[in-house]
Amino acid sequence: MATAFKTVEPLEYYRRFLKENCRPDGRELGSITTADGSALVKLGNTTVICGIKAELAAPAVDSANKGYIVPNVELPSLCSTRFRSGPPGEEAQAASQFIADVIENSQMIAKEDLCIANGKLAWVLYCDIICLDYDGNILDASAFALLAALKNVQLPSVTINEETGLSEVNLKQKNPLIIRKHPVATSFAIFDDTLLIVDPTAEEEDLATGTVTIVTDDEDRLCSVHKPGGSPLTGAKLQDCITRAITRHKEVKKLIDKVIKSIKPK
Amino acid sequence: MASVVLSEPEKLYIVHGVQEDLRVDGRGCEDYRCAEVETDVVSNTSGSARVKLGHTDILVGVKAEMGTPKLEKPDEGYLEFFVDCSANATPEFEGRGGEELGTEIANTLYRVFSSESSVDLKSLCINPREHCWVLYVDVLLLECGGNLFDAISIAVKAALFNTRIPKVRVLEDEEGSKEIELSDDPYDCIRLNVDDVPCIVTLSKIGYRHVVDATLQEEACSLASLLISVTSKGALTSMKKVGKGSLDPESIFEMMETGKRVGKSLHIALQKILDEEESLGTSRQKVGFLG
Amino acid sequence: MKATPLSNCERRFILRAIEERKRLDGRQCYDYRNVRISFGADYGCCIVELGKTRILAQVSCELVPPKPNRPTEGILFFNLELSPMAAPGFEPGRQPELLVKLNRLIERCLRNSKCIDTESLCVVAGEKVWQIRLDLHLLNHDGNIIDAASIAGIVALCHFRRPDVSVQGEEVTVYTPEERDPVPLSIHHMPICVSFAFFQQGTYLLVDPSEREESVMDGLLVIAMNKHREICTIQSSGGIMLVKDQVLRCSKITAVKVAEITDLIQKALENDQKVRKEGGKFGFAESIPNQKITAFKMESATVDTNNVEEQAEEIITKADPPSEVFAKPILHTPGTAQIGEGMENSWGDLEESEKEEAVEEEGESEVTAFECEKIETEDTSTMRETKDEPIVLSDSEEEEVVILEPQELPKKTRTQTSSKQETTSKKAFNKRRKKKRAAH
Amino acid sequence: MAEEEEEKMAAAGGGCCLRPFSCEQGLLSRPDGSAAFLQGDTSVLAGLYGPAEVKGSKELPDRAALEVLLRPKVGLPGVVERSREQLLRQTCEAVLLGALHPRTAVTLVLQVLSDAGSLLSCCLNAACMGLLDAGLPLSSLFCGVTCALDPNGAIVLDPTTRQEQEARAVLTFAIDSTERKVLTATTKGSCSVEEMQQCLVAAQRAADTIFQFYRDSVRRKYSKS
Amino acid sequence: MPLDHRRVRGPEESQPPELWAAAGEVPVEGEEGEDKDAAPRDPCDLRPLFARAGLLSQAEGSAYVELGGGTKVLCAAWGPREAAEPGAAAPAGTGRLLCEFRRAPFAGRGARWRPGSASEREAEREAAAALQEALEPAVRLARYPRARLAVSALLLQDGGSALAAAISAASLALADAGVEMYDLAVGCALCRSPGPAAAWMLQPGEPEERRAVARLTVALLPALNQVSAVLGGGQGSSPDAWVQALRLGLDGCHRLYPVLRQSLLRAARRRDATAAAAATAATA
Repeated sequence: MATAFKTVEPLEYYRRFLKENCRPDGRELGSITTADGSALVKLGNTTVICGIKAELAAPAVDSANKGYIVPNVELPSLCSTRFRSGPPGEEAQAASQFIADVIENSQMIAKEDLCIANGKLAWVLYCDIICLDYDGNILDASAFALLAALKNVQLPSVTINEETGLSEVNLKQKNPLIIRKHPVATSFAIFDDTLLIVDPTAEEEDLATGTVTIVTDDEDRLCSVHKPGGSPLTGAKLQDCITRAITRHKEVKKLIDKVIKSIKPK
Repeated sequence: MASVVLSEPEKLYIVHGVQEDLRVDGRGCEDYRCAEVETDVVSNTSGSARVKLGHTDILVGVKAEMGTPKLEKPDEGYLEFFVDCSANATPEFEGRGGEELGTEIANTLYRVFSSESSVDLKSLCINPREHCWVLYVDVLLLECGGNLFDAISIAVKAALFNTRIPKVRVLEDEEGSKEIELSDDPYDCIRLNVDDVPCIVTLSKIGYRHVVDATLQEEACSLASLLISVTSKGALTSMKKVGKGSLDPESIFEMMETGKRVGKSLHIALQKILDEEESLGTSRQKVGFLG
Repeated sequence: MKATPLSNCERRFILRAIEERKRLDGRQCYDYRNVRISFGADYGCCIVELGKTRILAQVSCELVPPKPNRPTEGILFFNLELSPMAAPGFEPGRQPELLVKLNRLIERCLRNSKCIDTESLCVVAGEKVWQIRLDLHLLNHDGNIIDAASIAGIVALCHFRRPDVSVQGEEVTVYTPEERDPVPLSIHHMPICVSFAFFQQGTYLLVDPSEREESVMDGLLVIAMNKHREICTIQSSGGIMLVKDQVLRCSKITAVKVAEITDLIQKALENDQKVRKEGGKFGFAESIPNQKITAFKMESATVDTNNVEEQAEEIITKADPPSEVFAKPILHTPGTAQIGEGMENSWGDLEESEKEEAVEEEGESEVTAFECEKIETEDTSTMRETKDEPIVLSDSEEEEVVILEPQELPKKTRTQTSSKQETTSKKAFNKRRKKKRAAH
Repeated sequence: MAEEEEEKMAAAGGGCCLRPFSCEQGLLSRPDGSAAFLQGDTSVLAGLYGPAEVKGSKELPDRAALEVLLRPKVGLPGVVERSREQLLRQTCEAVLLGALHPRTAVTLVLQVLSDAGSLLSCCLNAACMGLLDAGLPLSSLFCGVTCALDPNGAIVLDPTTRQEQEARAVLTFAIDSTERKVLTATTKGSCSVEEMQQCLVAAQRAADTIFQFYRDSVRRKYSKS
Repeated sequence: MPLDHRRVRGPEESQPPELWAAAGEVPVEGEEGEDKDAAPRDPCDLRPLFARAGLLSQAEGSAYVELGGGTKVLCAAWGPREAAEPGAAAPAGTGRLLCEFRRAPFAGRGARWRPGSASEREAEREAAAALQEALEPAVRLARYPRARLAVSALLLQDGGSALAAAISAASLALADAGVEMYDLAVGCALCRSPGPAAAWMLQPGEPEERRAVARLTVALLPALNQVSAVLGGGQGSSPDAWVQALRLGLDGCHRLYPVLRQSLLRAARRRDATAAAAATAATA
């Protein structure tokens, strides 16, 4: 079988696996009208959907002026045979934590923006990221889906009635969220300590001796360098990854801007 | 579900019998087995009933407790169903074995009672948004001898008929805070109107015909059955196909017609028994579990 | 991981030794193993070693609403975990019978004996009370878990300090340790469990059984007592029958052991308090004996970071600078765009293939899709849907459209050109966009 | 006590100083290998079983199946622990010569004893000492180093909890002993590329000190045998 | 209830904003849409349905079904594998069909569905059981002794008639996986609005379904004219009325059938084309 012999190419060859489809709006699978914001991202065969639901809650006692962002990644048995049905397994939990860290590290949303009344009422953004087709590089796809979905979240305006002290929601008047940073994740698979492949497929991930994920923001700052074990890398190799991630960020940013712009003028 | 294993000839015997309107125990296709119904069998419930239908043995207890109404229906009480498949009924139910069947039956009961008219839920409201009666209907399977659903629905109806909910009054003091006072008289209580509580009639397709009240052996011969709930007026409130097989549309229509007919007479018979038992009052000798 | 089984020879050997009043570790029948208590740097944290059995205890607290039936009482929560570290047979997330039994005993020993004053934990009646949580982790299992756990539990509770609070009107202020000294819990007495193992139907009795001894014993008697000789809990398990005298003898032994252990606990607590007051060193690091060859310490070490900047700069300059941005997003329809190329997405190829199919199917009269979705914005001028007629949609020259009129026989209308221009129309529902693909 | 530490550090010249380290090996009787690792007031206990018989579903035909469990001191392990377990497992897998023990199971349990900053690096160190004590074949050693970037951008090695809270970014690296390469990296907060590389260099230098500590403690352990 | 330790948790309690909306605002908004929809709606009208098979790369068979009301269901199927516990539950000589039904937390209107909560698990299990009942008659399980076939459905958005869409999608996915089947099971939902003279409506949208007094889901194997699922309930009415509803529903299934068949055919063609392309590439 021809596909069985996939040659492993060094870093220069990374562009091969770069195709994605971002569908944050409207009339497609990615648009979930029951959610307050949603996006579908395809990265090769890997397909991830993110739906965001906003609810109201009292802020936590120790951070009275902050709202909540609750990201969860689900890898249902539907997306690959490697996952069993039931509660999230280790990989899903690690991915959830990664996404939570990205949100926290990049400060893409200031949690203060989600607060409506200090100590009384704040938004909770439940970001549920579900993988529909698992073909590797789930972290990049999840982070991207989250960003795209957050970009088209529309929150109804909430006011606190002075007299009754009750909150009133105006569902007709909706405002977008303020996205302060645009973190973009770029993952690499490491083969035998020297070869790096960007955007690995599931097959490549299985064969690789390690992975590294770099998250950068608009100002080329690092929001996360996530290398959970695997083959050791030198600082120089790590630098190569970062350089590539910075380029990648620009590409993805362009894509997302274009998509968001295309649905705005309506 | 509890089931028996039959050999092919045994199955063939039953199927051919049904073809001739002759069932193994001598019944016709539309005949129920002899049913025993007794209410008020468990003293610490608000209402209870025990039903024996052939070898199927069901105990239902209804407990009325005060709760808060559901958000979407602030002026109504509600019913909660829980079905316990006792390991006494069959060793298969040991541990968590009966859980699946239990939830299936409970879900079916929810669907049967989903119609607004079956029980007057508004009468269960004490004061809107704050207090209402919640009727916890606990079903216990003591023995499985086929046709669980019908027997359970009869038992539930009997138990609801038997249910007595204490009367309460809402007292409001000057500051507007409300207090609930329970009536002192234990006989001062609300009865539920069960006229519109439906009964389930299960029609099992065997060969080219269908039978009601199938025994375990007959259930083993049936690939698919239709479960319909019928009120005493002959209205259908829910229907569901169960089993691995499929059904011809025409036979479904026939089964529905049969179900309505059988259900109506079932209701009449049940109501007669319940009224009779009621008329005996406290002088009635209780049979209980040793009878 | 599987538990290591006990061989028959071992079993016989231990039993024989017990008959001869000898124990594997050289103890006498009524001897307790050494108890060692070390405190962590945090309040309410300690490790108790009973011989080689080792238990970590940590107390924590939280302000919570009280239970409705006890509005003026604080809430106690105890949890013993058998860490998989303690023995190979313990698995994470499983609740073996042993664990349930031990937790019940801890509850009875610490909660039901009312040794902790729960009313003093009330902050605002019916609104806010302290919930005290005691976590016990078994780190090494060498028998007699319950005794070690009860000691560790009570020591940790005695050692614990909760933040001070003040209530003014409805405002509850919680003070940090810097603002106000934390407050200890009010503990009435210290119940301590002592275990007795019985062998040969109660003929032989051992105090503080080790793991090996536990694995061959017939029955176990646990007595919880405080130093006032009040029995807090007594439990016999294993199904042996004991003579009354034996139980009495055990309770006498318990009284002696409890007195010894209580003394030790008090000394340890005083010692720790003294060190803390004097500003000396405390914490687990201090409890590691220096003379042990398996232990090693290193004082604070300086790391030379003089020219890290230069070294880092060197790595960065050596690396390739970020490349130009190559990928240009291609917008398919509003809300959908793409970058990159290469491996085909198994979802994405539908546009093209369906177009090909459509060519093949020309002339066949098969229904392919329902289409009567409202189409927004710019397309509305040409695409309109009407109720009882087949719907006609066709502004985009190359778009093929199949319509099913649901009432009658399916009809369809299709307009098509063979050109492969990029789609400009927005097809709302049936996803038949054509993509300009770089591959072509 | 946190202040004391900081004062001491200030005296020792900036933040580039590791807290006192101590380590005790083989302190538990049941596990096949155990070690307690302390960095200042942060301490982690590691217990390791294996190579031992493996349950059918977890068996790997070509190497040992490594399982890492991280137990928090209060409450049950949650998503944070699960993600750290994955990170620690993959770090250990990278150095463990598991192929020498195919179809077996190795279980490493890490119990947090106290957290006073740099917890993850302490976990990494305890894990490595545990592997060493169990005598498992390793291709190299690794150590964990946590670096914090204080608000002025200065590097603080082995930060305390307070230093971590004040920091702009906290980076944790696992460095291997053969070539001082990066086995594991994880970050909190955001930093520039230059800062990251500086931290890495600092961590690599700190690793020399830590490996010397490893060497000395192992030497001491075997000194009388 | 024990806390969920496997998910990132938010605050203990939170409410959807709709709950706090100024009184009267929500229903008004809802009805506006409905009335426009409902008034001219022909009860026999079928909502548009889009079906596509074979789109997932990792599953052996897959299908996606979208309904005009906004319902989106994705299904994957894996077929035959060695049964984990041989002989359990299924009589010897036939295979087992395992069905799973998941609902995305954001699929519903109003409050987010809490994954892992007792009520959510309950709802998913019930839907899975209904799915299994509907599919079993369509699959030739006797051809797969001691094996198991698995179908999992994921509801991405519930715009009404979700179960019916899931049945159609699941049977498409099974067929796409190459599982031997007697026929496709086509699902169709109906509901009856309140009011004495209200008629049954085919494929209700979510608002219609919510207000309905009676609901019915049917599944049909059209080629064999066999009904594989009937599941409904609500306000009582005479058997004749139900018969009528059933007929309407079955008619709906017949009309949907060609769409599903077509999508399956396309998936097969596409697969052939890819295989051919791969073959030419290999020889080249």
